[in-house]
Amino acid sequence: MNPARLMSTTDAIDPVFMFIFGACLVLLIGITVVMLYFVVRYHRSRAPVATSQNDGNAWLEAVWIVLPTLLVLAMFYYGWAGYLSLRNVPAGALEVTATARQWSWSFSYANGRTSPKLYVPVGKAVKVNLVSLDVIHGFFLPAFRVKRDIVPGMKNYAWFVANKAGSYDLFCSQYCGTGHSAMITTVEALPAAAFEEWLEKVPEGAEHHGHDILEKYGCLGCHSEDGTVKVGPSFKGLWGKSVTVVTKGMERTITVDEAYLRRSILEPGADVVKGFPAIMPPFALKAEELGSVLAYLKGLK
Amino acid sequence: MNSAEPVERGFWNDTGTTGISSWIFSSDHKRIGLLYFYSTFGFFLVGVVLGLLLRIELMAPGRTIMGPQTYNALFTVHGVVMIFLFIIPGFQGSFGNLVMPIQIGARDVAFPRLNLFSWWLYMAGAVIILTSLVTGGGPPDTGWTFYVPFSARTGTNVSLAVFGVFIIGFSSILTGLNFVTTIHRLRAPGMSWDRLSLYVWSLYATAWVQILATPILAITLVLVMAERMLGTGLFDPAKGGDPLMYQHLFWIYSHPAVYIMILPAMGVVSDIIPVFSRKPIFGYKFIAFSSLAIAAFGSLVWGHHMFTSGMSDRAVMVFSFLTFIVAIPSAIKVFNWVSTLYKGSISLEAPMLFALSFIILFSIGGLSGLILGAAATDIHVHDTQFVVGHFHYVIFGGAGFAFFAAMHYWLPKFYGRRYAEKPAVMAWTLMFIGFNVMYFTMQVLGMRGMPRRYYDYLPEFARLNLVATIGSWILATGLIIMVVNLFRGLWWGPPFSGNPWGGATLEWSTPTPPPTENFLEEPTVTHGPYDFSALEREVIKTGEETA
Amino acid sequence: MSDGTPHHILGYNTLIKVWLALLLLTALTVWVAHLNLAIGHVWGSLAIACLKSGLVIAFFMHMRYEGRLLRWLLFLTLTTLAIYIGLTFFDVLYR
Amino acid sequence: MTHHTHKDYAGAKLGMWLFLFTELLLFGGLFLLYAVYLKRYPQEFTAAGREMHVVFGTANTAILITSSLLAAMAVTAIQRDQRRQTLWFLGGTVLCAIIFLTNKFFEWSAEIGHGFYPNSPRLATAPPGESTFFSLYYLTVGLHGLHVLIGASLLTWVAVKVKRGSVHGGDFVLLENGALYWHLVDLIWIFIFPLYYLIL
Ligand code: HEA
Ligand code: HEA
Ligand code: CUA
Ligand SMILES: [Cu+2]
Repeated sequence: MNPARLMSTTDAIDPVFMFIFGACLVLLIGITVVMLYFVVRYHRSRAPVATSQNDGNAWLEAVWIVLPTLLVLAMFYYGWAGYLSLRNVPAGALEVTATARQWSWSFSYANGRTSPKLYVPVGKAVKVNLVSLDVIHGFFLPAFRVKRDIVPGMKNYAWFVANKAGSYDLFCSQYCGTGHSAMITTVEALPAAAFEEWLEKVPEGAEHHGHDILEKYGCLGCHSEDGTVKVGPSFKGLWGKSVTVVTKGMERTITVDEAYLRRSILEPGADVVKGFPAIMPPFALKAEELGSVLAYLKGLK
Repeated sequence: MNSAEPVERGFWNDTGTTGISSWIFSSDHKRIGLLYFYSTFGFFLVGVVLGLLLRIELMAPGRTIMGPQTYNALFTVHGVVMIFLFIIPGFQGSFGNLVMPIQIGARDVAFPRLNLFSWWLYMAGAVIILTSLVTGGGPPDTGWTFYVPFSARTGTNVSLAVFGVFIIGFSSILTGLNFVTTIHRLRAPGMSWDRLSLYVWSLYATAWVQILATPILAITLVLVMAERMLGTGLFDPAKGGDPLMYQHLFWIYSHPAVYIMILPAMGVVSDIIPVFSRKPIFGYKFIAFSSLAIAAFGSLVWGHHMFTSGMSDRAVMVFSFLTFIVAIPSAIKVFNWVSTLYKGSISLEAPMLFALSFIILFSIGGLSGLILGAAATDIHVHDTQFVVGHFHYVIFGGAGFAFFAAMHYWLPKFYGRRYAEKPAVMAWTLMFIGFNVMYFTMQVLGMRGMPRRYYDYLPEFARLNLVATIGSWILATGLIIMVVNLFRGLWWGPPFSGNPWGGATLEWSTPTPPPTENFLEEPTVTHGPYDFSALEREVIKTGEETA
Repeated sequence: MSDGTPHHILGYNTLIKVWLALLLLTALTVWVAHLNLAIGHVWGSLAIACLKSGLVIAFFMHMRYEGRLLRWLLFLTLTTLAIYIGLTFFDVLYR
Repeated sequence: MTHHTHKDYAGAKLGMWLFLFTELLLFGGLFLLYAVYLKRYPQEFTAAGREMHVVFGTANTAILITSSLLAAMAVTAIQRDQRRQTLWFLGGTVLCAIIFLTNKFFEWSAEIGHGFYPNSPRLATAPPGESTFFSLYYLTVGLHGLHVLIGASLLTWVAVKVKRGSVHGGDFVLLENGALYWHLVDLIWIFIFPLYYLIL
C-alpha cells in the first residue's frame, strides 16, 4: 500500500474488503459443503450405526488452530494498514470545517464561505475537520469508504479525494435523535475551475437572505420549504395558517403571525404544535437575522 | 391435560402447595427455570412484534406507519427488550436453571433462595423498564447503547429505563455467582471436571463473564443517571468530561455480554450434535477450553465498537488485533462440531436441525464479525445495516436458534409430553429461509452504505429493504408455527418418557419429568457425558426390565 | 462442619498487631503526602494502600488461611480490573 | 423439600467472595475514571484536592480500620463460642459505622456550604477538571457511604441472630460473611482516602 500510488480512500479500503470477504466466503462455503456432505453421507438411513467412536485428534486440532491464526493475523495486518492510510492526510489537502448539529450540516471554508453541501474540487485531497455543537454525529461518505464520528469537544478529522465529478451521498451515521435519518446532504465534486468559481461567489441577493439564515442555523434539517413534513412542521404556507398548539399542557388554536413565529424561534418550548415532539432547541438569532427570516417566511407560500 | 395416556408428573406434583404461589415462591431450580423461560420467552415475543413493526416501517421510503420519534423509541425498546430481557437472562435463567444442576448430579443450585431472588429482581427490572415506556417523557429513544451526551439530554424517560437495566444487571450477577458456586461445590461423586457436559462448561464460562463484566455496566448506568439528575458532567465535554469514556465503560461490559449470549448457545449445540450423531463429541477438551478462552479474551476487545469514535490509533490497533484473537476459539468449536458428524449416524430431528443451522448462521455472523474487526473495513460498515445484519446473525441466528434447539430438546423432558415432529421441521425450514432473506439483505444494504437507526432512507435502498421486510414475514410465519406446535405438544401432546434422544448426560437418567430433588438417589457418575457405549448397555438393561 | 474444612482461629493479639500496622501505615501515607513529591506521590500512596489492603485481606479476611481456589479467584478479579484500566489507557495515553 | 441435610460452609464463603469481587469491580469502574481524569487534569485534581478536609478523612480512616478490627474480633469470638464478646464487638463495629457516617455528614455539609457539589455555580466557573474531581468524589464516596449503611444493617441483623442463638460457634457463616462484607467496605476506603484526600 504505497501512499504515492494511492489514488483515493476507496482504493485503500476496497482491496482489504475483497481479501477478507473472499477468505470468509471460502471458509463459509467450505464448512457448509463439508457439513452437508456429512449429513447426507452419514444420515441414519444410510449409516444406521456410527462407524467410528473417535473423539479427537491432536494433529487436527493443531492444524485448525494454527491455520486460522495465520489467516486472521493476515486480516489484521491488512486491516490495520488500510486504516493507516485513512488517517494520514496527504500534504496540501484543502481544509474544510464540517459543523454538525441536530440535525443539519454546515461546511465552512478558509475564506469564510459556508454551505449546507460539501463542495470539493475534483482530484484534490480534502481534509474535513469535524465539529459538533451538541451530541455525537457521524460523518459518513459511503462512496469514499470514509467515516468518522463527530464528538463534541474532540478534534476529529477525515480526508478523502473525489476523482470524478459528481454528487455523492453524505450521511450522519451516529444516532443523534429524532432527525438522525434526515441529517443527510451531499458532496458536490466540481472540476477545479468550477470549484474556484463557486468558492469565490458571494451568496447572492437580499431576497434570499432569509433562506440563507435558515440554512446557516440548520433549521431546514427539520422544517422543509416545500410542504413535506419532516421532524417539524413545514415552512410552506405557514404564515396566516391556523394551527393547534400545546401551551403548558393546554391545547389552543392560534393563527400563525409574526409574534408567534418570533416566540417559536427564541423560545420553542412555549407553544408546541400538536402532533410534533417538543424537541427544538432555542436559537438566539440576531435581531436583523430574525427580521429577515420572518420576512422570508411570510413570503413562503 | 386431557391426553388418553397418563403422564408421570414428577416435580409438578411433588409439592404440597399448588397454584401460582407454589411457583413464584418456589426455590426449586426447575420451577424457577420455567418461570424464567416463560417470562423471557414472553419478552422475546414482545421484542419480535416490535422488530416486525420496524421492518414494516422500513418497507418503503418515507413515512409508512409511524413517525421518526416513534421509530427511534421502537428500535430502542426492541434492542433493550431483546438484549436485557430476553437473551442475557434467557439462557442462564431458563435452561441453565432447568438443566445444569441435574447435569452435574445436584439436587439444586448452591443458593436456591438467592436463585428465586434473582428471578424477582429480573421481574422488578422488567416492570421498571415497562413503566418507563408509559411515564415521564415517554419511551427512551437513545438506542440500546444509551450513548452520552444524547442520552443525558433527551427529554425521554431514560433514567427510569436505565435503572431497570441496572436492577436486571444485579439479577444477572447473582445468577452468575450462584452457578459458579454450584459447579464448584455440588458435583455428584464421580463428576470430575472432565466429565462435565460441555453445556455446563459453557455455563461456567458464562457465569464468570457475568461476574466480572456486569458490575461495570451497573456503575456506568448509575453514572448516566447521575449525569441526568445531578449534572455531574463526567461525560460532558463542557464540564471537562469525555464522552468516549462512557463508550469505553459501556463496551467493557457489553462486548463480553455478547459472549454471555452466545456461550450457552454453543454449549447447547455441543450437547445436541453428539446425541443426534450417536458419536462422542470431537475434541472435548478443546471445546471446553475454548469456552474459557472466549470468556477470557472476550474481555479484551471492547474497543472494536469504537474504531470511528476518535479513539487513539494505537488503541485501534490493539483492539483490532485482540478481536481477531478471540475469533480463534470460535473457529475451534466450529471445526470440532463439524468433525463430530464424520462417520456418525445422523438423525435430523428438530433439535438437530436447529443445532446444525446454528453452525451455519453463527458462521455467517461470526465471519462478518471479522470484517467488522479489521480496522479498515469496519470504517466503511460501522453503524450501517451491515452491523445490524451481523448481530442478528450471531444473536438471533446463533443464540436464538440454539435457544429453539434447547426448547425442542429439553422442554419435553420437563413436561413429559412432546410436540409433533413434522410441523416442527416445517417451522424450522420457514425460519431458516426467512432469516437469511432478511438479514443477508440487510448486510448487503450496509455494504452499499445504508446507515443503521435510519427511519427513512434514500430511494436507492428501497428494493432491498422491501426484500428484507418480506423475509421478516416468512420468518414470522415459521415462528408462529413453531410456537403453536411446541406449546400444544407440551401441554396436550403425546407422552415423552425415558431417553428417546439417546443422551448420555445425567438428566436422561432421572425419571421424566424429574422429581423435586432431581434424583431418586444420589447418582454416582461412572462415565463421561458423551460416552454412548456406556449408554447402550444401560438401555439394553432397562429394556429387559420393562419387557 | 460437614465438609470438614479446618477453621483457623485468629487470636486477638494477631488482630491487634495488624490493626496497629494499619494505623501506622495510615500515618505514614499522610506524612508522605505532605512531603510534596509531585505526581510520584500518587504511586507512593497507592503502594501504601496496596500494602494496607493486603493486610486486611490476608488477616482480617482470613485469606492467608484459605485454600488455593479463593486466592486464584481474587487474583483473577484484580487482573481483570487491571486489564480494564490498562487497555483503556491505550486510548487515553496516545490520543 | 428444603431440608438442608448438610450446610456447605465452603460454598457459602465462595459465594460471598464472588459477590465481593463484583463489588470491587463496581468501584473499579469509578477508579478507572479517576485514573483517566487524573492523567488528563493533574493540576486541577491537585487544586481540587486541597479543598478536601484531610482531618476528617484521616479520622474516618482510623475509624473504619478500627471497625474492621472489631468485626474480625467478633469472628474470633464466635469461633470460640463467646457470645457476649461477639455481641460487644459487633456493637462496636456498628457504632464505628455510625460515627463514620456522622462525620461524613458534617464533612459534606461543609463542602456543600462552600459551593462544592456537582453542577454548582462555583464549580461551573472553575477549570473543567475540578468539577470532574468533585463529581467523582461525591459519586465514589456516596456509593461507599451506601455500602457502609448496608454493611452496618447487615451486621445488626447478624447480631440479632447471634443474640437469638441461631448464629453460634457451630454455625457462624452468616457472621463470617457479614464481616467479609464489612472488610470490603474498609478495603475500598483504604483506596479512596489517598486518592481523594491526599492529592495535595
Ligand atoms: C451473540 C452475540 C455476538 C457474538 C457472538 C459476536 C461475535 C463477534 N463480533 Fe459482534 N456484535 C454483536 C453481537 C455479537 N458479536 C452486537 C450486538 C453488536 C452491535 C452492537 C451495537 O452497536 O448495537 C456487534 C458488533 C460488533 C462489532 C462492532 C461493529 C461496529 O459497530 O462497527 C465488531 C467489530 O469488531 C464485532 C466483531 C465480532 C467478532 C470478531 C466476533 C467473533 O466472536 C466471531 C467469531 C466467530 C467466527 C469467526 C465464525 C465461526 C468460525 C468459523 C466459521 C471458522 C473459520 C474462522 C476463522 C478462520 C477465524 N461485532
Ligand atoms: C435477541 C436479540 C434480537 C432478536 C431476536 C431480534 C429480532 C429481530 N429484529 Fe432486531 N435488534 C436487536 C436485537 C434483536 N433483534 C438489537 C440489539 C438491535 C439494535 C437496537 C439499536 O439500534 O439500539 C436491533 C435492531 C433491529 C433493527 C434495526 C433498526 C435500525 O437500525 O434502524 C431492525 C430492522 O429491521 C430489527 C429487526 C428485527 C426483526 C425483524 C427481528 C425478528 O426476529 C423478528 C421476526 C419476527 C417474528 C418472528 C414475528 C412472529 C411472531 C409474532 C407476530 C408473534 C406470534 C406470537 C404467538 C403466536 C404467541 N432489529
Ligand atoms: Cu446526526 Cu445522526
Ligand atoms: Cu463486540
